[in-house]
Amino acid sequence: MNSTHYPIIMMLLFLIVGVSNPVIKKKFDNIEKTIIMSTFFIAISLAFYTFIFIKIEGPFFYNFGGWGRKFGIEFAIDGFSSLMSLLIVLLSAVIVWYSFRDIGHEMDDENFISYYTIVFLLIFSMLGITFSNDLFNIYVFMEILSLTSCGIISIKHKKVNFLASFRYLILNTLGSLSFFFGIALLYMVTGHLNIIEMNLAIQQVWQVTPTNILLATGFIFIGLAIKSALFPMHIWLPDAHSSAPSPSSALLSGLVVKVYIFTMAKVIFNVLGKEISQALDIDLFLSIFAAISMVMGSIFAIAQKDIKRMLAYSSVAQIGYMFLGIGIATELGLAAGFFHIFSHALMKSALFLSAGAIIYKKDLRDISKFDGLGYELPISMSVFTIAALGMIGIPGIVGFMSKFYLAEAVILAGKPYFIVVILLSSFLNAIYYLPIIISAFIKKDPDREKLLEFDDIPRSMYTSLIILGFCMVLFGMFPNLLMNTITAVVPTFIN
Amino acid sequence: MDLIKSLLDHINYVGSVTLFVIGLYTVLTHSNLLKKVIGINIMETSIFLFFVSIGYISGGKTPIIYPGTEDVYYVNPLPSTLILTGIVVALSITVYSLSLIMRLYKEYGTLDMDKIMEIRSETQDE
Amino acid sequence: MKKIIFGLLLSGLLFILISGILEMPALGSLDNQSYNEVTHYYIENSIKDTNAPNMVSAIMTDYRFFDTLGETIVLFTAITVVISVRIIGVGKSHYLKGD
Amino acid sequence: MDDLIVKVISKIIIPFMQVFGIFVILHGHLSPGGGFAGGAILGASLILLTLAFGLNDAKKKMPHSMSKLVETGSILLIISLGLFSILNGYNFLTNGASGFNLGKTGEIISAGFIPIATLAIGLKVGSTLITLFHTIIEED
Repeated sequence: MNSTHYPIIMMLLFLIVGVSNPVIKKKFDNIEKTIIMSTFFIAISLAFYTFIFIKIEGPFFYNFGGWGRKFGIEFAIDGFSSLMSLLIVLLSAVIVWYSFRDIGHEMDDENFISYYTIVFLLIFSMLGITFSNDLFNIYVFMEILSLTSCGIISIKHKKVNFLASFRYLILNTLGSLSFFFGIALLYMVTGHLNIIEMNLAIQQVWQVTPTNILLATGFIFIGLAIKSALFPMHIWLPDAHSSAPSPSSALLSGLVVKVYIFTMAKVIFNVLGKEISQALDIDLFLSIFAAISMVMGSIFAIAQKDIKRMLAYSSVAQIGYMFLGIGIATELGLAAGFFHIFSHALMKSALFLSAGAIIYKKDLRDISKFDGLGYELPISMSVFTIAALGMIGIPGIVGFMSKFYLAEAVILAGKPYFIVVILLSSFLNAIYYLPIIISAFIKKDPDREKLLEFDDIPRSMYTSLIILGFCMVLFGMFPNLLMNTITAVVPTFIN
Repeated sequence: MDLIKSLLDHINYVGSVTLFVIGLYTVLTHSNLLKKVIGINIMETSIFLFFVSIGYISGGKTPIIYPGTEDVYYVNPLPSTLILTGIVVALSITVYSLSLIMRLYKEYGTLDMDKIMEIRSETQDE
Repeated sequence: MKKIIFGLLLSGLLFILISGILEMPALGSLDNQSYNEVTHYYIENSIKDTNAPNMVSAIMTDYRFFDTLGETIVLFTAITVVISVRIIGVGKSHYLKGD
Repeated sequence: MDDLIVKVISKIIIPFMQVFGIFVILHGHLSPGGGFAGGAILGASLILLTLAFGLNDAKKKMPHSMSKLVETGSILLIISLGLFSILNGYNFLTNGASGFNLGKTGEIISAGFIPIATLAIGLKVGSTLITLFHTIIEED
């Protein structure tokens, strides 16, 4: 077997295990856990092998059925998509390892098997969107992704979950339909669905039917903006991310939104090309909306009392950073945006998982009651603190580096006024994160004795929290581990 | 006169775009959950109509090759194929949203989104 | 009030869309940009490549089979999700009371 | 609903509907139709059965465990077609080149894996439709 098949085998692995799970297993037991974790182990090794293989041999294209890119479907497996797939597989492995104990607290026992089936299909579709080089194929995967991401919310049988899931589904479908209509308009004038062929065709028809390209771009962008919760279209996000079970929130906030942002970058730079997107002023619009998003998301977050709602609004703000990176559209700006995809995935999943640990142990969602919690749950609260400090931008943690790169990119691109927005957003972040840390570690609680005791949470939960905390500090101290790969990939997007 | 001729030349596209906007209007303005789903379905159908119209060639035959037929035009088979996929996706979305609506009706006792939001905000204040 | 605002906004959208649509190639003409070499390839070579006279079938289950696989997975997902919402644990949501 | 005319008529036409569905599925690569159309016809016949004889009788004919098997099995069948191509040294889901018999144009057993794939899709769509219908009308 040729090693170019490995990404496909990795995807199929998730598909086969996910699909055959409900048939072969009736009960959720240790065998099931072993199956799930060994699937992840094989997938991680395949993803890692692909990543190394591409570093040595260079990117390649994979044609399904061997028909070539004009007639069949093609996967583009390049440096960034392999890095992204590695992130998806690794992070979801950590989250799933965490979820083994946590889901018992969140949902009915009979739904456990369905939960992991849905999670596996979710990972499958994210990998598909990441690799795919064909717009219609991306649409099909997007539909799987929207069904599964609503499914992991509504699997918890509470009133709020059904409502959040329904609103998410309706808006998600509006987004998909808008994206689909954009594809239809593009197909009408180009006659291709493959991204590379479409780019060549657009450069020819761009002068003939500019209105069509403009309309199509508008539809595709509104669709993707709804799905990735850019500011005015973010209304589904707080409900969906806060009501979901904690592992689902981590998956949704850490990975699903990022996949749509990556698709947005693909559309801007690979389908349209840099010149046409600048002629249509896309970068300007994106950076303006991103700036509004960064400020407004933080302002909304300050007003929240529920910890998971606060984290969800904070996601809205952080999504603005990534779009700002894409909107600047220089090499460094794009690299900073991509770097923030990774750092935010680490930080936000750590935040949601530690919030989940607090809810698991103390059944506590109200921020004002966190006094002295750091002495009772030291591991979860320290991971929470590391991630929160990273969000604020304290040096040494991964979040600082992405803000630093972004600020550098903004200055080099000659748009220094965005620095003000970045600083303002960091300041607002500090306003809502610092009180939690202070009350958890410094404030005295009369009911509690100040004895430092070890977290009384299951082992799978704190090991995954420790792994995430370690990664945040590691990439904060040595950002070049990631940044070197990203800067090597970015020129293929821009040119 | 030119405008009318041009409209007639693009009649399918105009129709599908109009349907798209009608569907969007239904989704945005009606607070009844079922009507929202109906609006989504109208939008989906409009896109299917649009896609199939792209592939249409006047005088073209169905893209099935029978032996002995030569020198005929076939319509573009690719959009029809894509729409087959799209129909199934639309079905899945509709079924899932209907099942969610059934649960929502059981939990809240109403199908009206505004009333549901009222009930929710009352329970949140407590 | 809401209806009027949305109605005005969406009729603006409709106007823009129709005026954009009218610039595009007419319905059913042979010089459509989408009737390009890809379509000609499918029409001329699908018999040779796959031996299936029905071109739609040939594209659906051969040239673009991966889409079809993806969409059977959509169906599977729909079933799993609907069952998880509708059937499992419906009668006994005892510990999930409240909001 | 307990109506004699509906029951008798559906008893007569359901076999014809199912035969027609299978015909459409098997001739998917030769004539109009294919996996989706045929599967929808099969599913419609079972929905008619449910409407005429009630949910309990229909569930005996098509129990949930069986439809689950069909749904999983058809996806696994499609994947195994693709893995066969990979084992023969070609890309995933390669048809003629990787050793599937293309046969003669116009025969039922021709065109490589297209009839198998159509059959899998048809069964999948039919069983999905009936499962979804049963799930939706179930009383809770």
